[in-house]
Amino acid sequence: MEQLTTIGLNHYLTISAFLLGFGLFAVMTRKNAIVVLMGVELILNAANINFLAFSKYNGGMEGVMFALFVIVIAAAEAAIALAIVINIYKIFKSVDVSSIDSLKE
Amino acid sequence: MLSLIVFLPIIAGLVILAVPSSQKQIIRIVSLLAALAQGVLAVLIWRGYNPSLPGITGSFQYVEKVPWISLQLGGFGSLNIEYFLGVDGISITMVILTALISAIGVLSSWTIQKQVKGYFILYNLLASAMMGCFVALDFFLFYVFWEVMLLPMYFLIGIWGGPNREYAAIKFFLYTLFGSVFMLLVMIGLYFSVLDPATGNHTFSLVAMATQTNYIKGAILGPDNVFWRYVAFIVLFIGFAIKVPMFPFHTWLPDAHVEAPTPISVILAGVLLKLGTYGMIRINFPLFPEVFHASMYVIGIFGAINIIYGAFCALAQKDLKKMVAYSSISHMGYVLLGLAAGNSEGMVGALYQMFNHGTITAMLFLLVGVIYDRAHTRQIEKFGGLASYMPVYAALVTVAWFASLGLPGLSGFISEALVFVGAFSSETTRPIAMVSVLGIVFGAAYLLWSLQRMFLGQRRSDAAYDLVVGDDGHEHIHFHDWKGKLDLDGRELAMLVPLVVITIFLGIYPMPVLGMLTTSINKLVEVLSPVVMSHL
Amino acid sequence: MHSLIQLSIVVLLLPLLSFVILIFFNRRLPRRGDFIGVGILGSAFAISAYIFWSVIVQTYDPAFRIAWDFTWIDLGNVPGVGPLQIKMGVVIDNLTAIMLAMVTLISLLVHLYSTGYMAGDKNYGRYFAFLGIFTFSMLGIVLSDNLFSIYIFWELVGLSSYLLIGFFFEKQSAADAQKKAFLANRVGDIGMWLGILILYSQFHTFSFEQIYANLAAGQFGLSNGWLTAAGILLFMGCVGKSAQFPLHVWLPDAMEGPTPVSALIHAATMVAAGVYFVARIFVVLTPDALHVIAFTGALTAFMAATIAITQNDIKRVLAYSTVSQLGYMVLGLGVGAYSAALFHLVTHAFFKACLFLGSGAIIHAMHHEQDMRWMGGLRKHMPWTFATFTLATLALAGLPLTSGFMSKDAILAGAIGFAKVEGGGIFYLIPVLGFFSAMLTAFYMGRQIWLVFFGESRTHLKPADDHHAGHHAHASHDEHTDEHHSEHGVHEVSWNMRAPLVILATLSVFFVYSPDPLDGGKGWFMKMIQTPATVVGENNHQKGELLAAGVAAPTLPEAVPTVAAHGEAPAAAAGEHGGAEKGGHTYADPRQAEIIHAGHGAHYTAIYISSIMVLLGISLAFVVYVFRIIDPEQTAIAIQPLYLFSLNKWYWDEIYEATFIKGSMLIANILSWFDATIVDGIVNGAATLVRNFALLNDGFDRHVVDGMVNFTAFTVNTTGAVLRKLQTGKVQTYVVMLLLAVFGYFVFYLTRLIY
Amino acid sequence: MFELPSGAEIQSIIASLQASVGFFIPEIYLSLLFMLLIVIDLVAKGRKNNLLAITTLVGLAGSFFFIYQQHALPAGEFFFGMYVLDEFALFFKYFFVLSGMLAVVITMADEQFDSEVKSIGEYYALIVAMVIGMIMMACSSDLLMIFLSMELVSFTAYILTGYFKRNARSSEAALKYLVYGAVSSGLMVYGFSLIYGLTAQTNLIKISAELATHGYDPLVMIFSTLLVLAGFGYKIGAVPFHFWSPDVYEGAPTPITAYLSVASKAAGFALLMRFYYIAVPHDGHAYEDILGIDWLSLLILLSVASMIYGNVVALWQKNVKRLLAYSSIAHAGYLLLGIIVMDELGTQATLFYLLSYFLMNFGAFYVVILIANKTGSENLDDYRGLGKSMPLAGAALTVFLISLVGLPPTLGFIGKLMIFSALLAKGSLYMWLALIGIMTSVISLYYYMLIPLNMYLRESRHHEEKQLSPGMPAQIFMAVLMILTIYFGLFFAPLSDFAKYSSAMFGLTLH
Repeated sequence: MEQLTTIGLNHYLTISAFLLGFGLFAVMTRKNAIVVLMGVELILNAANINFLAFSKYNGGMEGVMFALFVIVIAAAEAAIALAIVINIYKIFKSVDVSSIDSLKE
Repeated sequence: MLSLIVFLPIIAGLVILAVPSSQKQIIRIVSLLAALAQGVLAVLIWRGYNPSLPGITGSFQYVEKVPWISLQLGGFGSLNIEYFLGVDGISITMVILTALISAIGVLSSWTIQKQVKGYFILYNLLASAMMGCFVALDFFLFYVFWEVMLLPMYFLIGIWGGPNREYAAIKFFLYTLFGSVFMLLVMIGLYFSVLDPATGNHTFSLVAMATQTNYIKGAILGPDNVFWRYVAFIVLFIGFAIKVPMFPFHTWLPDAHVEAPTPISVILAGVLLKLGTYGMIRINFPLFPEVFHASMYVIGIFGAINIIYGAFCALAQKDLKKMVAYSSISHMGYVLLGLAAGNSEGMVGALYQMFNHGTITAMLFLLVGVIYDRAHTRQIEKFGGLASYMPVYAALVTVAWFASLGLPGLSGFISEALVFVGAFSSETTRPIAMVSVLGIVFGAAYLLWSLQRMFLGQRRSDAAYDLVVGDDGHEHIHFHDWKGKLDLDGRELAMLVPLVVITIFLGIYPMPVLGMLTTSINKLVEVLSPVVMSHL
Repeated sequence: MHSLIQLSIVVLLLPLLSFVILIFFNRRLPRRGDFIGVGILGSAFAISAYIFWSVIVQTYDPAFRIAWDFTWIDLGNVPGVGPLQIKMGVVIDNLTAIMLAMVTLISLLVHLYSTGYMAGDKNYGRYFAFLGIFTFSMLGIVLSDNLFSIYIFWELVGLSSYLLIGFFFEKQSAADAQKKAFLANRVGDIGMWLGILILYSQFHTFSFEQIYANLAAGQFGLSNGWLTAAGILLFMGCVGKSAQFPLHVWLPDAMEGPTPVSALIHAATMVAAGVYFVARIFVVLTPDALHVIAFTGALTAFMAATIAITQNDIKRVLAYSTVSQLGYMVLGLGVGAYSAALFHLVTHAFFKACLFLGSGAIIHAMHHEQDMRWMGGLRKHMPWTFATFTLATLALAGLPLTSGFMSKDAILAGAIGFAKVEGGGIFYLIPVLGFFSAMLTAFYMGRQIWLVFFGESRTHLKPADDHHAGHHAHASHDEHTDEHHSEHGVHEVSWNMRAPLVILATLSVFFVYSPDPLDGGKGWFMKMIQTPATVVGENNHQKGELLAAGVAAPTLPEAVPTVAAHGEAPAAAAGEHGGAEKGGHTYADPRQAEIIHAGHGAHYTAIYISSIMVLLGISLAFVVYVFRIIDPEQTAIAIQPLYLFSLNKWYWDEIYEATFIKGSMLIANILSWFDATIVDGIVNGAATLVRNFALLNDGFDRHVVDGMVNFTAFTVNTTGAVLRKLQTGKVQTYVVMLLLAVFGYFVFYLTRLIY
Repeated sequence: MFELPSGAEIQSIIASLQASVGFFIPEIYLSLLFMLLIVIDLVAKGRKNNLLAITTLVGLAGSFFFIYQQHALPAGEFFFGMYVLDEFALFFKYFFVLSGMLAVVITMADEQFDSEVKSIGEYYALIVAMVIGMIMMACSSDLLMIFLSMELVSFTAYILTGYFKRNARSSEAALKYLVYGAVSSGLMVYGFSLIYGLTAQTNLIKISAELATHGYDPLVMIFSTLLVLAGFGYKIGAVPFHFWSPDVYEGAPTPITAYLSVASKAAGFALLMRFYYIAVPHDGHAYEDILGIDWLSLLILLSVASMIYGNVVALWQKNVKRLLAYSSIAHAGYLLLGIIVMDELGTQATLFYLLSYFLMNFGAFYVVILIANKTGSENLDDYRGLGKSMPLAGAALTVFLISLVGLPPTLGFIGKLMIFSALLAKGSLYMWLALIGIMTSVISLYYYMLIPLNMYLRESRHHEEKQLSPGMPAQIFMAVLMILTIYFGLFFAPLSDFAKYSSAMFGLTLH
């Protein structure tokens, strides 16, 4: 009972694990490049939650700082990714990652 | 001295590099000069050689030993690689052979018309590498030379070869590399297991490795590490056996020979095959004597298989060159048998057989080349009755063929005889020797048969040449699109006559070669004898 | 170095000189330089005659022996053996001296004869060169003092016979014959070589002297079986060279060579070398080995004789008679009639050479007609030839007053004695076969004489379109071919062919060898050539106590000389029969002594029986061919199978063709297929693997490999394809792979953690 | 809950920052160079003159001076343990700067840029940025720092890969690279977070100390290590984290391919070694199952898989760039062998192998570019007969390939020799690894030889015998690289000594 009422570290970890799962699922299954990138963001955020949770539960600021940087990186990554995706769209007239496979074997 | 004889061809190659590729004649002459100079040096070395010093584990001659690379390797002291050249009775014979064969090879390369420049550069590189292998006394150096040989050979077969040359070339390359890469591991293993008594450092020096007391107990190839010593021996042996080539690793040879241009076949059969057995004598056996003793019987068996199997395969060949190729397999079998005997007679015989096989097979391939140049075919069925029309050629072929089947009075006989004497005298290989004697008959069989089919009797209806009645009323034969002299011309004689002379002279008076060998061989036998090994 | 040695070396080298000169310069010399060959041989003969004189006539000593050797190969100080050298050397004893003279003489005569016979051949000069090298090698065999050099020259005579048999190499049959001869000899040589190796492996020396000394000292390390084996193997050399059963097949075909060559090589000298060799190694032959030898000889003699009676080719008849006579010699050695065998060797050499040269004259006169069926009545046209030929025939048939009678009878006597000593039974087969062959010999020689010289010429009976091939091949004699065969074409041969006949014929008469036409034993020959004491008799094992008992057993190292010395000295003194009894006491080995004794005892029995047999044979010949009481054709039909069996030479050629030749070719083909497919395939495992991964290039496609390798290829190929297919080009698959990898390992690790 | 630091503390922080800056000069310099390039680009309006290239070259060369200065400085960590300076780091600083310069040189030689892109402005700036990123990777000793530097490298790499905007293959490669890279770095970060959770530390040395003292749950540890490995594995391009590399290498502009295949791979290795040598606990016994985590067997798995997969699949390739891509996977395998040994000798061997790989791979790509300039193709079949028409290029390429196979007398052979020596120095333990390495290198001979086979053994389809000359400077540069490959193959002592000197790592408790 107490497990349910008071929020503990495990809850955070579970959430983040779920996020990671969703992210990976999105990356693996979605056809649209944008959605795939969203999946990536989910993965990063799963990591963020971990960091913050751990930082809260065993003290020290490293986790927080890490999370901040991850957020920044994620933003930058999104920028580059979008640029590339747009370029892809220009060339292939589509953002379906599964259809872009001219380079293989 | 040795450095000079090793690097002369490379220098020549650099010179050729500077010559514009249009100047074919100059290029040829440069290489010829280099080869001749090499020959002169070889003779000088031979004159100055003192046959009473044994070598093998020391007292080498013309030694050149300069530290080459010395670098710190973690906790394993310094990696000392030396530029260490020297000759003993075993190597000097091979040095002379190499000089001789490469000179003749250059002569026979005169007919090469395609990309002359590239050809001779590679040829000279090859010549240097071969010579280097025979005089290197540092395993690392030996390995470098050994591998450097492969690439030129690959191109020489691959570019100037016959219709199926790509396959033959890559097959040769893969095979021999497969053999030698394992040598690399053994080399490293030996390095970690051997200490140079002089400096106390680990060393690549083959001389130090040849003394069992220099091995570190507990090291990977130390005297007590039996398993890995056996593995190392076998691996090395296979590496060399591929070059020999020993059944069942021989299949690259017929292809390579059939595809390779004549001079390359000459080099291949004359020198490269010897590298295999030389490697065994210089590295494989003295470094692992006890394993050698355990495996004498097996080696002998393989020798016998080579002899008889090669002879039979030769008997079945339709292509003359292929027949000669298989005959080399058969003859290298004698070398293996002699080595397996492990006594002086056998080993001397083996070494002498290496030398003679070098000269004789060179002769055979040159002769095959002669007829191929004229008829553009090597199918034995395409000839017949040549003796009437090409008497000189026929005469030389007869000499070469009989030399190859070991007729007394020609050098081949003595070596084969000594091999048998040795193999029979050793308890281990006696039964094997009794079987392999059959090789004498079958050797005679395929050679005489081919001789008969090609030279005796009448011209066949489907022969590769037509009969024409010359203006002097006699019948002559005429090869299609062959402008040159019907019988041997000056250049061909210049290549063949020296070999014939050597073959006959050494058949009558072998001591010039044997005299250099015996001391070293006796030393080697001593090194290999179990007595020495007992006190490891 | 003894002066005789020097001389003998000169004799040895002279023919070589002639070879070298002629092979290189014959075209530049007048008459193709035949005079050089003849001249050199003449001087060689002169010198060897001198040697003969000084050895046999002057120093009339059975134990005469001088030797000289030099180090040929020095193997240095061999571990476990000590200093080791291989020596070459020359030995001169009575046998050598006699052989030397005989060989050079016959060779000289043949040279002379050939100047007539081979005149006009396009390779005339080369022919004499070959004769030269043959003579050289033959002399080498005669002079050798060790097994190794004898083996060397053994091979060399093989070579020269190869070259001379194939002298008309344009002729396919000649080419076949020469190959056959060489290979058959090689087979024999293998055995000989192995025998040599057995002896060497024990004593690390090749020299007769030392080997015998060591053997006499009982130092042979291996079992006695090995020793017998050594003897039999060494004898194989003789089987090859002397055309003994089962390797006799090459000799008749060897008649493809020029007839003088047949006379020199394939009748007189080379084929006898086998016998000579066995004589040289006689002392190492164990009783068992000797039995094998004896039976081989007897069988050969009989078989060849039976074949000879039906052959039509004049040379083939002689060839088979040669085989048969060689059989006699071998038989003689086998039964221990040592000197008799060698005696027969010499006498046979002369009369058989005479016969061959005679037949050569006939063939020459008949324009290369060799078939006796188309000859006849030559008596009038060629009186000289007829006379000499007949004389030689009588000698061969072994009629009294001829040399052949004495020698053959001595052998047969020995055979009887041998059979007695060995305790009869199966061993009587040997003399019986011997005597029967004697009869046959008389019969077929009578037949030959009759067919060739008597009756009317049957040249015209010859079917026209026969044997033309035979003619074409003789490029040298094309001028004859168009000439139709008729009697006025036939005329006596010129002097240079006649003289040899006469000389050889004279040498076939008894007084040359012995005062008593009935007993060769009284002659100088049998005195000079005495049976040497064996070094491998039963007493070898108990040599120890023999020595203890103070019995004068041979002692090291000069064992053989001592035996010889105190064995023969009294024998020589005691003339007549002495040899027998005294010899009996002196031979250390009881068996040997007995045999010799019995042999002498059986002397007269042998004479009676053999004379009867010979007379039987001749009369039979008369009955059949002269009085025609029995018609040969009818008989032939009557005993069809036997007749064919003999006519087809007991089918040996067919048998060998079917078994050995076909067999080895089959093996060869199988192996080379095996090589091209399986070995190549298997060993190419790596290459195949690489290949099947690799871009296919035509070279690889064409290369067929067998099923197994194809399987490897297939598996590798598919795996390669699979691995390649992983790279789908779809980035999401990649991600999946990534996760699979991570979680895969994680799960693997988890399981490992749990268990 | 977190109270602000007092003034004194802030003072001390600033002081230590100031102190630390002294260790940071090369990076600062390079950042300035980066900005300078952007400025120049603005000025030059991205016109295609070699001004930028030259500036970059000179600038990078200039950084050698500052890096050289650092030899004087003591090895140690600064910026609060974020960043270390040791011989190991210095080695990679030289390495990356040099490879950056080579990338620039190759770019100058590549004529594809003329056709593909209008302005080349930020290109060089990005290369410099990448150099900075990689240097920081080699120096970072803190999870955060590792993450940041890796991302810096990755982002620039994405952009450079897709630099040919109008080129489909280039863009596709960029996309794949991006997605794959993002995912694996995401996983890595997740792994980091778990490690952080285990130890409450982000500094590698502290982490190892923490783990060593307090122990940990092996399951979590292996999980996090695996995730981290996914990130590193993707950088070094080892099987099974290699899937991006063939496509990216084929699609990217050739100079970038060369650059990635050498430099970013090396950076990955630098990181891998630092992380696994320092952070992951081991009691100096490299080859035992350490405290339940046999991550070593993990690396062995990677290395074997890479060697086999890379070499075997390369046999199928018809495009030379792609072939070299697979070969680079195989070489990652060989490099891992050196790491597995986990001792001074192994490190030395790895570094040496990196050097040799640097030389021969750049050389090979350089020649490929020159050939592509003339023939406009990278397909194996179009190499037919090039031996005649471009003799020097052919010879050089052959030498580089021989070196890649590992045959004497080339640098590649010594590299292999060192690696195998390192393995055998452990006795017979790693013999089988050495055997696999040997066998695969035999296989590799076949596909490497396909190139000379086409150049020399086969006649070109179009039979006109015209000489194609890539121009004198290119010829010379090529020849220099070739001669260096052979020269160092014969006299490799200096390189190897340098590698040995550089094998010292700060805070390393291995030997």
